[in-house]
Amino acid sequence: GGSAPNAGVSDRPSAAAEDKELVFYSGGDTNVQDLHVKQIIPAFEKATGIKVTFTFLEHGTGAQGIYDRIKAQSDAGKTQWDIDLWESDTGYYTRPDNLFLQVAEKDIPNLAKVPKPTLDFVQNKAVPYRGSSVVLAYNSEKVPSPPQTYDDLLAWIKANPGKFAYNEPSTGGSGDAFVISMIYKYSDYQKYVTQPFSAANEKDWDAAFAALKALAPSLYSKGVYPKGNAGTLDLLNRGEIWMGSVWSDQSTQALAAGQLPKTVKITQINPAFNGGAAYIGITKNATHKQAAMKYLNFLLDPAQQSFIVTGAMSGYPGIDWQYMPSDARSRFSGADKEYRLWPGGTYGQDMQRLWHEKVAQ
Amino acid sequence: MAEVELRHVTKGYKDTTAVDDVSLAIKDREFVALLGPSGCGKTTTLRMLAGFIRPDAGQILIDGRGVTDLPPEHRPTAMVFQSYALWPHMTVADNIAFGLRLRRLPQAEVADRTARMLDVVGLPGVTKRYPSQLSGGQQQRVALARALVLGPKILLLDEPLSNLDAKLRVRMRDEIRRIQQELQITTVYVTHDQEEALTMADRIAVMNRGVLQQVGDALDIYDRPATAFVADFIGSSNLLTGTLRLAGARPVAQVGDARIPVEADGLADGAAVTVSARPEDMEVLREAAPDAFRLDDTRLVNFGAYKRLLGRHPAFGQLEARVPKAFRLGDEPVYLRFTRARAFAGDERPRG
Amino acid sequence: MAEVELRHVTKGYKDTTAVDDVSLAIKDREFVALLGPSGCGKTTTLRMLAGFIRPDAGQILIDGRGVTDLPPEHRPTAMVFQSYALWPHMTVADNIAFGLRLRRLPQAEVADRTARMLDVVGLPGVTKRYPSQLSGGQQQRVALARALVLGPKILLLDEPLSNLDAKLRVRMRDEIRRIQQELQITTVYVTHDQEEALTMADRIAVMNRGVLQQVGDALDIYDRPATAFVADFIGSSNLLTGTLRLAGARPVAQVGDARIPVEADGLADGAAVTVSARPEDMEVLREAAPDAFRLDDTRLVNFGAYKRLLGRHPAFGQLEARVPKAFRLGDEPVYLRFTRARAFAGDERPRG
Amino acid sequence: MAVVTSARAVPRRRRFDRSRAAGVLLVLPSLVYLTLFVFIPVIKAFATSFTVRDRDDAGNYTYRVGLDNYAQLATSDTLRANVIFTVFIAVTSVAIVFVIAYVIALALRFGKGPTAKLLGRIYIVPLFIPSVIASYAMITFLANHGFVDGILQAFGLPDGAFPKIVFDWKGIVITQVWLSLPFMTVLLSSVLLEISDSLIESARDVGASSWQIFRHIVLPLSAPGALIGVTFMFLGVIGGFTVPYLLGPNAPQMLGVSMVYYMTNYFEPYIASTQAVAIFMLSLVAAVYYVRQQFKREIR
Amino acid sequence: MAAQAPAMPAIRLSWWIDDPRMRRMLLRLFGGALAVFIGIPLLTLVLWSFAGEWFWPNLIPTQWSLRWWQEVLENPRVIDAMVLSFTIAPVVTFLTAVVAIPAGYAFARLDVPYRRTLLLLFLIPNAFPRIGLYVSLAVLYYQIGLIDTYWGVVFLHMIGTLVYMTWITTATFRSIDPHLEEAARDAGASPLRAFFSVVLPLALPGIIVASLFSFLASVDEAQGTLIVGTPHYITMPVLLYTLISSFQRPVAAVFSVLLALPSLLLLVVAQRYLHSEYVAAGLGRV
Ligand SMILES: Nc1ncnc2c1ncn2[C@@H]1O[C@H](COP(=O)(O)OP(=O)(O)OP(=O)(O)O)[C@@H](O)[C@H]1O
Ligand SMILES: Nc1ncnc2c1ncn2[C@@H]1O[C@H](COP(=O)(O)OP(=O)(O)OP(=O)(O)O)[C@@H](O)[C@H]1O
Ligand SMILES: [Mg+2]
Ligand SMILES: [Mg+2]
Repeated sequence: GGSAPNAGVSDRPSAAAEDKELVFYSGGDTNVQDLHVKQIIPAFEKATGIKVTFTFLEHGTGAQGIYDRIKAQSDAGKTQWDIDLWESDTGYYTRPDNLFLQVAEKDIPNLAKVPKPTLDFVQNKAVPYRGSSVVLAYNSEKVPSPPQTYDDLLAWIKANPGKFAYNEPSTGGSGDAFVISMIYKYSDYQKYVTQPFSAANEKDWDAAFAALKALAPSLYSKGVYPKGNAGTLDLLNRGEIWMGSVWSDQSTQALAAGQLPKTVKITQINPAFNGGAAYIGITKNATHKQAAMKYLNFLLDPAQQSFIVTGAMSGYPGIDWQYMPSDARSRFSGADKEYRLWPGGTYGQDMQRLWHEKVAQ
Repeated sequence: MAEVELRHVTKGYKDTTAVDDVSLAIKDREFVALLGPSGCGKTTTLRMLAGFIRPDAGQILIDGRGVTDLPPEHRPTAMVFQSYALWPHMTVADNIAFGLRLRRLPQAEVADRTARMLDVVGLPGVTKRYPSQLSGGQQQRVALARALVLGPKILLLDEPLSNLDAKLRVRMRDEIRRIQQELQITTVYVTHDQEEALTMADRIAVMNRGVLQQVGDALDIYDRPATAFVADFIGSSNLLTGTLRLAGARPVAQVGDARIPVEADGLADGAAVTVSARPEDMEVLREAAPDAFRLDDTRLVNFGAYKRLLGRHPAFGQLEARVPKAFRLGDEPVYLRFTRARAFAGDERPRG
Repeated sequence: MAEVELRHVTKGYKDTTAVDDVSLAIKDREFVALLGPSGCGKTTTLRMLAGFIRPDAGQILIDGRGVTDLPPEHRPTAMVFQSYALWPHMTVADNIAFGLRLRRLPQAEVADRTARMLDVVGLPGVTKRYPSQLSGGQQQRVALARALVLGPKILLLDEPLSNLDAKLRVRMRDEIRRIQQELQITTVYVTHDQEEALTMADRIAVMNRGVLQQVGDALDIYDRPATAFVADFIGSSNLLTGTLRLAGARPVAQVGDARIPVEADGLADGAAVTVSARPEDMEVLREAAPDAFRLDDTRLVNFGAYKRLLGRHPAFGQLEARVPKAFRLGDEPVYLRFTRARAFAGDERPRG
Repeated sequence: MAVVTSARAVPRRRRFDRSRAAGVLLVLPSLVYLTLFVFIPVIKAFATSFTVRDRDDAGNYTYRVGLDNYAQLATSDTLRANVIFTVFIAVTSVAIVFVIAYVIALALRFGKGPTAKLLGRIYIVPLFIPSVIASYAMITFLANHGFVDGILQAFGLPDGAFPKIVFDWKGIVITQVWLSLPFMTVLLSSVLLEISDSLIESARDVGASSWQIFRHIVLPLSAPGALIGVTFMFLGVIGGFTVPYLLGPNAPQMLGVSMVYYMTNYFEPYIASTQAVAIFMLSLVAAVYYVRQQFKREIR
Repeated sequence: MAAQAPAMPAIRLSWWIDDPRMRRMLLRLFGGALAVFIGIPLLTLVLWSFAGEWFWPNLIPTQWSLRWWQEVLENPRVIDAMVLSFTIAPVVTFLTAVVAIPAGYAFARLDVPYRRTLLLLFLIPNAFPRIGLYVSLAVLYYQIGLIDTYWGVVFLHMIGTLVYMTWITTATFRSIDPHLEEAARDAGASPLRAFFSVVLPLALPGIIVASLFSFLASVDEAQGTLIVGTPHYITMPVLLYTLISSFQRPVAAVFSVLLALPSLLLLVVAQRYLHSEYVAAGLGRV
């Protein structure tokens, strides 16, 4: 079990004593689990003596459930919540329910190494600790010179009908990225990364969706959008398409495991697809706030960050590349280390719904 | 071993009164047949005796003790079902021993009593078989053994022979009667087969539409039916409707133009009556006579041991007379005389 | 309208020979009853006539033409099933009209013939009802109408009355016979009820264990049974086993110490025989006489119109005699004389 | 008998009915369970469907009670397309399953040979395969450049000529057919078993051919039972998620998928509940039919 | 008969149905097609589970390997999920039986008031879309503390199994001659004893089939478990969802085979109970 909101625990303030334990819920692909379970947590426990209770949610499953669970404790007026750390989709941290603690450098010194925009992006309510971006994967036998820009890409798609796919945005971020690039083509990028949500911005999207709709006949199977990030990889694997938008980490791993033919190569366009940092948030009334902050600080340490880049994860660091050891820095070629941001949250929900209404067929 | 009494017992279902104010006292060791057409309430009555159905009104007494509210497992009755209701997942021995085992009798006694019972019903050596491996008659015997092994005070049987073929039915009749005599057990036997009732029972209770029509021994019922229904249902009868005339020396029934001398106890002059005369109470004459009625369209039906003469009379419609096997129809006309006829109140033909 | 012939027809199943070398010729317009105990092969025979089962050996001819290989839909036969087999989703009219519609007859003719057929079976005015809304007897009539509407040459009936209650069964017998006479249709009627066979059929074919025992009219079968089985199966018989003695003036059967005068055609002296005597062929005497045998443990069983006297004889075992209703048992001993007895080859008691 | 005796004149008192009391007692646990885990959530969903959430320009929410969700369901082209698509898929897959299952059931009822025996063994297999696996197997099997495509191309089918099945309504239908086959066959078999031989033989006797027997006797007689199966499967398909999610097209979506998207992706639980209620209403038509059939049988 | 005997039926278009040889051949074709349709998709899964490398357009894997099997079997999550699935299913089945059998008995034998209304209510779990129900239920679960608990998952699984079991047992009890039970009462058995000694053994085949269905439904359930069971109660199909959506086809294939195996084993064991009379009885004859 271990699920019931810990009603029986006394109301003592969490900062008063040294925390001896930490409750950490995480979600994502199995590689995320491996990172925490096999690398970071053992090292952290050794370094601090804090016992981490780690709970993993399979890819995208039950995130809403965990969110609701935290919210239920908030609604019930509980002062000690049973989840300290939560790693999930970015949008949850900035929801109006206000369930996450705003972090600062004084609590987590290593935050200084984190690029400012990625923190601003979530109003400091979560800490970015690794990243990945969406990239272009292509069949190098069929495509000798991949497109360099988004416009190049669009031209290539039109010139090679049926050979490109991006997945349904609701089912995976790599599909989102292709759509978001189109939105950024018709709407100012800065509005999304520097200003709070405004419904007015969505007015710009009509043109983007119209363009996407117009593109459909040139896409795979005249407008079939595979399900999930894996769907695009699957089509690449079966030789159904020659090019698709995919996650950098996922495709790198698949190549390493022999699940994609060696002919598949990866590249990034300029300006880059958006990517994203993966965030971990501390719940507002976490029982073990201190331990949670310690864990995040530990995680942002360049030594730990190296695992993310060089290990099976194939991810980008959460801290600026400049703080990274040189072997990590050389893991990716210059171009595909970059990404743009996307605020997600309400924008994300609306984008996905509108895409379904205006583009899907 | 026990007396049974039904007192004003009534049981209704949504749209019918299945058993309507039935009172009946059964003496110790008596074999009573409940006889009546389909749907007349026989089974309902029997099941109230067994305790499967609670009467809406009235009492049931066994040996003078009220048992109306007792569930079946606490009544000293044992029932044999029409479909035998042997438990198909138990062997013959287990079927019979089930009730004994419930009473936690010692293993040896259970085996002993089971074997003895199988002897009584004439079925040794099938103990290990399952009911499905037995013939209908054998199953019936096992059902009987199962009912009797607990030494009930009252044995209840619901058309126990109706699933057997004709020959076997006759044989089992004797068998059941023999066992009943041997064990001297008070028995209520439900049947719609009059021959069964007539040949087996000490007394017969005839029912129709939930109402007890008459209770009596075979002779009573056959020769002195209390109602037109009984007269028609038991054996066959020529039934005519007319008006009673008490003016003459003997009562007569006026049917159309014809007058038939009848027995008519307690009926008033001019009453509408149903006249009943059995085929064997019709005398066949080869020539005209007073009181004799001429038949047209005559034909003979062979019943093996005897024949039946059928013919039409303008006033009475179809008439039947029983005639000897040797009887032949010639070209001469044939006349019938009523040697014995009974009149019942009401001129509606009885319906089953 | 047609003659039917079975020639050495045989049909076996895995472990039984259901029909064993049966030959039978049925004349035009004849009403033949196939009579026999359960499992004797009646249904199998009838279904071979209808075409539902193919014989393993032998031929079936209708009007001299071999039909052995014809499927039922191409035979001029019509069958009435024991369970009626009315199509529950069709109205009475549709049930009857179905076969006509298959033949694409004009609407008006279909309606006309349907209505006429319902008249014939005495059921007008129920055309719109569904089978479930009819009583058993009415359903049986509809089944009959459905079979007859196509004008079959041969009508086959498989125990058509066995699901009806006793009274109705008797009424429907007459009805079926009347219709058969009216339409003059060759009819084969399967039954295990001897009374049905005796009263309805022109000729009766008695079967046992797949073998045809005897074919003849009711009198033949009843009075001159060909085998001990027939003697036992039709009516009741006192059956005794003994040895035939032809030394005296009349043949006698030696049963234990006793000698019984018998009819014994074509049997040799010293042959093991079964002696059969009907209860009505037993004379009851109040005093000892030569040829009369004293009965012990006598009792009377009431059959309504008559009684049966039962008693034991040291040599013969249980004996039965038919006695008049008025017969009473007193304290004096009772003696029985065989007035007519028949001897059959073989001293095994016949089994159904 | 019309005669009312004095004993009967006393009004019949219904004695306390043990059978009724026992009946209530035995049904109670399941009723309690259903109330807690089904009825209350269903009522909650109804309530949610009447909650309307408004959002201002800055993304803040306000809530009120109203029928707007239903209005949106009725007016949104996407949602309407989804409803039509859902019904289309349900009707199509039920129809196809019905035909195939009927053939199997007929073979099981009337066939004797080894083929009938084989059919009897294989049709049941999908019952034992979880739907996630079945869907997944179908993807690998039927996808373009999948197993079947590969085989056909080996036999000379040009690349790209293989029809789009996965990510299309066809994929959903085929997989639903695969999954529902055992259920429907089992149901139809039992219905056919109830048709007695003599009903069929009597039809042969009046001259009906096999086809005519099927058309006029077997089919109508099996209709009430078969329709129960049809209703049941219809309900199952209409509310399903796994198969349409994994194999369906991007748009239109089946309502089950759409509902999950509204719930988890678009953060619109109110619309999602409204959809659930709408499906429920749609199912209710079928359910009421089912119940009526049941009661008709009961009366018979 | 007054009227002339009508002509034999007209020539039929459907002659081929009447021709036994043709009918047999068509049936064989149909049987073959069905075997392929049902069997081959499962077979491709088995192929995938052993595929070291299998890229388009090869018809069979170019490299065979057991490494996916190894990977899956070494993965504790898989073992956990498997154990969970196959422990939850019997519990669900047992609890369902405990609740449904009395109800089925009551519906079949006793005079339950408002029987029709109740039967109608029993339909709601099937008429209300499951997803909607699960989501609604999840909210309730948070309030009563059943979210992410073992019993929460069990109770959720019971939504699907209870109705089925009730129907099948109702029909099964109906098919048992009530006189058998009465005969037991008559022999002195209490109602309870009569039920356990006579009714239950005779109803066993039907109950076994219903239990089998419950078991399979529980093993199959993914969507609801995903909502109320995460993160601690990940059953096999839930895990499979995950694997399918994270591009691990051979892993997913191995996993599918693993998940399907016990069920298929069950199929073999249960064959003799799978008479359609029992199976469909629940729906056809309630
Ligand atoms: N459970 C019941 N519900 C409603 N009506 C019933 C019930 N049981 C019996 N009846 C009705 O009560 C009447 C008497 O039925 P009962 O079974 O006692 O007749 P029966 O004389 O045994 O007939 P049968 O010879 O056909 O067995 C019938 O009209 C029957 O339809
Ligand atoms: N399909 C079958 N398979 C195996 N044996 C059969 C089959 N049909 C009939 N039999 C056997 O053939 C014999 C004759 O059966 P049939 O049905 O013809 O008897 P019947 O005289 O009509 O009996 P009943 O009066 O019981 O209807 C019986 O022993 C029966 O068990
Ligand atoms: Mg009865
Ligand atoms: Mg027969």
